[in-house]
Amino acid sequence: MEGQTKPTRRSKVTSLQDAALLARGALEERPELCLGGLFKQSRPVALVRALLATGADGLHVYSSPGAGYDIDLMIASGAVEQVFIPGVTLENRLCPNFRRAVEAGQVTAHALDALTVVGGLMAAAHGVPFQPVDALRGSDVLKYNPLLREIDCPFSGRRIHAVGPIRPSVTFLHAQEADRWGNLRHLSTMVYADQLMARASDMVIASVDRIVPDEVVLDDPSRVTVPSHYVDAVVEVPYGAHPTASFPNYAMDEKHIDAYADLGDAARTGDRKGLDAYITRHVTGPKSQGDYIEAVGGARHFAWLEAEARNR
Amino acid sequence: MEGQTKPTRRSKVTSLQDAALLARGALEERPELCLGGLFKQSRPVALVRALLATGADGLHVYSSPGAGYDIDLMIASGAVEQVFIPGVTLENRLCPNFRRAVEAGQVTAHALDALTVVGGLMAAAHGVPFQPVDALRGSDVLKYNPLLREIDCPFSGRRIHAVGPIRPSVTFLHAQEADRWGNLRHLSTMVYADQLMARASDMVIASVDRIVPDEVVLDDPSRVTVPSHYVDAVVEVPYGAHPTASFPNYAMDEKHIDAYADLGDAARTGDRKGLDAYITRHVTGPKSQGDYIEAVGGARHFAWLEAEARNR
Amino acid sequence: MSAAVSPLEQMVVVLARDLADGELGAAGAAALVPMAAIALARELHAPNLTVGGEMFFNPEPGRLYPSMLDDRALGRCEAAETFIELFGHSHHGLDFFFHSGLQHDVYGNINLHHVGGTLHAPKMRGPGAANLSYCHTSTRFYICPTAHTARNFVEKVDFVTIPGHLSGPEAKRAAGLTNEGPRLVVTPRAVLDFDPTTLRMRLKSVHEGNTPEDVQRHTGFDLAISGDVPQTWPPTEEELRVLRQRIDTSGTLRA
Amino acid sequence: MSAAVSPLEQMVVVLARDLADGELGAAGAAALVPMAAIALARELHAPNLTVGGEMFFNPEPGRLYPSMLDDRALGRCEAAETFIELFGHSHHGLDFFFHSGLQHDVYGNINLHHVGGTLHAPKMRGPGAANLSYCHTSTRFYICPTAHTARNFVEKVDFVTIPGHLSGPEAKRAAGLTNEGPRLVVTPRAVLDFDPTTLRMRLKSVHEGNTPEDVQRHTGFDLAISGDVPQTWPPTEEELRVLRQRIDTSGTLRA
Repeated sequence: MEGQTKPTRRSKVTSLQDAALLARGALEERPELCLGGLFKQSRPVALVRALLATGADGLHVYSSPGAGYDIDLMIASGAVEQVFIPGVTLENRLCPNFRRAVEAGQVTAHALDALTVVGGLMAAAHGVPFQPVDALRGSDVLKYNPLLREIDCPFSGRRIHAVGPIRPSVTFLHAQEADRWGNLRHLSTMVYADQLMARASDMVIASVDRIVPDEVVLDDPSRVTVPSHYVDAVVEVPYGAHPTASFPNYAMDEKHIDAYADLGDAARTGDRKGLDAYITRHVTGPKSQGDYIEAVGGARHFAWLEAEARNR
Repeated sequence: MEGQTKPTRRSKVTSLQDAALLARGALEERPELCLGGLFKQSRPVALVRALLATGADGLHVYSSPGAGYDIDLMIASGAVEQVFIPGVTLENRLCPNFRRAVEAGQVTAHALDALTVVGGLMAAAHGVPFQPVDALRGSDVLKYNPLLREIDCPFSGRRIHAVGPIRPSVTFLHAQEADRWGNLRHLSTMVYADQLMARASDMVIASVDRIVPDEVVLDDPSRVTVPSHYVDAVVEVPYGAHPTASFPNYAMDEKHIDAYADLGDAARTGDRKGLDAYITRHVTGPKSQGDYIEAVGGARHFAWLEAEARNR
Repeated sequence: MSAAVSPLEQMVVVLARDLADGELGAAGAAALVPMAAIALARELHAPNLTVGGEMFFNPEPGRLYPSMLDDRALGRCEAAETFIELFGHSHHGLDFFFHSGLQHDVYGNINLHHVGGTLHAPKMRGPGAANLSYCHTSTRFYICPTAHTARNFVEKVDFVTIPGHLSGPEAKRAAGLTNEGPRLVVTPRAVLDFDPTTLRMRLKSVHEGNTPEDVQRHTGFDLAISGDVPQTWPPTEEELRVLRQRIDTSGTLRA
Repeated sequence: MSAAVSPLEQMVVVLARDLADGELGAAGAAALVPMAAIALARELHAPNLTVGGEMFFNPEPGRLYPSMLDDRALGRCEAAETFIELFGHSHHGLDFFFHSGLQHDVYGNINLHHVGGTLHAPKMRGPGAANLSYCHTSTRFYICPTAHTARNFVEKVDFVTIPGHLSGPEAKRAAGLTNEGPRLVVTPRAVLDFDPTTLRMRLKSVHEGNTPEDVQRHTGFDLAISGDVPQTWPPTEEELRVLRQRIDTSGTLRA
């Protein structure tokens, strides 16, 4: 029976480092990176750190409709050239490195809105050359938004807007579960724009809290939010969204983010030492997610974040 | 405390008859009816029968991408003027009354395709004046499709297609569960175009296999396929999809549909007696769903269809 | 009620009173005060008010959270949608929405992009904003910043992120803003509305402990105060009881 | 294998052999034979072939069903999508798809709308078709009707529901049909393909028990048979074993 081995189905499970190198390669071709999740929830932060550790730079970063800690950390690490994100904020305070870099002219932050980015992702996901948008009026954003165009509506005769496809080179997502084939299961109530981004992107890499047996997926296919068809690689990363939340598994680490923002604010007003030390300690220093977990507080700290996720 | 009674939230649960009258009223304003489900699955047949029993006629019926038994029964009952459904078939055989009425010139069956209908529903759901479509070439359907238009794409410069909003006056859906507020839960693996139709329609009326307690919805909001915001009325109708399936609860009744089609074929070739008796027995005759259940075989028959749904 | 009414509690009560039964609305980005107002309205007089239009319907949080983008706040709700549905809601509009920004001007325009400089060379860069559509696709909106100073209430915003009444009725018409736009401005100090003729902001009432002169001093444009300005109707016993016992169970609005 | 190979089994095996590992494809409306072919390919040589593009991915039915629009057939699968995603798949295309109709013509065009008369005054009205896009957005498609007669294989279809090669290379180019289009026609009698120069259908092989003359007699246009026509390679022992024991467990293809 030699040579007759039946071919087997390939697993998409890989390591954080290999996933980062895969992304890095694609982003060198075309630097358009898209980040899933929303503000302090389900952000693919471990993937972002691993990408930063490869020395990625010159990135054009998309997210919809808003981002905070991760885009700010990427800017702090010097990896970002342009930001295509409608809202950039830590919600309870501004993003210090975003603000500093834009004010210093080091990063271009485009004025956009959610309908433009979502519409562009819709056009790409649908495979059509543009998406009509007809709900934007009176804002100065319309004077600057680089992705939006005015068109004559062939149906209504009115002037409306349209946005062309946004097709990210790479999208990073964080989901709670996946099977080894890359079928993702978001168990949080909100799945943000993750499904849309996955369907719009050339490459999708996901971190998950855990890989589940095939049967878990097959027994409840309606729970699969992103079919493996759209997913190129999946990485099991415990607490891979930290310091953002991965509900229902663990809550956001607001204290960690606040402490980071304090360092960012210090850097903004002239003292970068603390910020540099933060980056060394959390981004470039850790050899593994295990090291990172220790660096941010270890098992006890995460047991607390897990308890907090259940405390609602 | 007189006059201080706290107002309470209104339930959307109603009776089959009241739901039919509600639909009838809206359809007299604008006769565009849309039917959820797909072929022999999750079709809102009890609602269709109740509407037919009110004597509705002149309807323009949409469904996507295909329909069979229900549209054929509506045509047999003389309720339909125009059909905007890409595929009309019983799958294993043609729809006899559809075929007869179109061949006789009594009903106009438009040549359409799924992207046109889905695109039109998308435009309505999204609230934009049209949806670009760029995947249709070479088919004679393009010469006749009344909803599609050629436009010059402002992004690619190419000639592409576009479809304006399809906003049904009334959509009938069948789901497995709902709460009393009208939040629908499809428990079947496939939910067809039901979500899209609900978001595109002026009025949505749903039949469900059962009304569940509020907590069932609140404990798993991701399972809600159509939020109550889109739903105007919900009716608990045991076996309300019969003779189509309501998986995972009961399977399609293929024998019933085949026997109906035999009567339709007889009518097509000149003998309408059997078909008229069928309509009396199943549509205009039954005073309630309980009567209908008895007329089509009673509890024992449905126990068999329930067993068949589990037999996969 | 033993504890004094806090400014945020006063804001919540004013906003809640303006929401009607059967309406559909959402809280916007700075959700604390709006969500409390919506919850209070639903408890008191608007049980058929639907919270929707931001991808989730009728959340039932156990306590107030500063952000609604938190599964602890909305994990228990009636339905979750995606950004595809949000796209539709944004076009179809709501009955009401809430906004606040870095700067608010006399016409109710809101700036979240930059203070000083230009967009691409800003003196101070703000967060930007996600949703620019509800301000005009919705029937009306409320402006409810949790601070009221001469720096965030200015004659003219440096950048119109969220259009209010632009520069008045003519500009609004020219821009195709056909709905009401900002109806009320509710701050920790006062309630303001807009002169129906000029669409300029004016003082409607001052909260307990504030005088019209206080409010003018903390406002960067002329409020054209003439005659008596009433005091904002304080929370009733019942409003305060329901707010504290059933909505703000952790006392966040008093922190 | 004891029982003789059925025509449908022969069709399944021919189609399965043409599907490659790693491809993405779907079965279309008349799913019995295509689904069996896809399943067989996945079992034998294409474990990374993905069934997708019709709102569900990689179903694992316990037996074959005549329709894939049946939760018994696809209730156990890897993912379910909605028509919104189908809209995207239809534009992005697949690697392969399957079609069959009321009439098929010498250029592989397919008619599902009417035979005789006109669209709005048809002699016989057919079902129409849902998906008109995969025939050209997909890399290729297969035509696999379960009957092969002089009535459903005609020189020219009365209505082009699904364009094949239209009237040849020039017409195809003019219509913007840039992909391969129909590659093989697999019927219960034979395998046919298309002359690469004229894009006219020609006989490639006949199944066991059929002669080229039989096939010509049951075909409504000239197959231009010249020289020897080989016999279709029958199922191997393994193909038949896997097909019968693991896919068509209820013997539907032999019924």
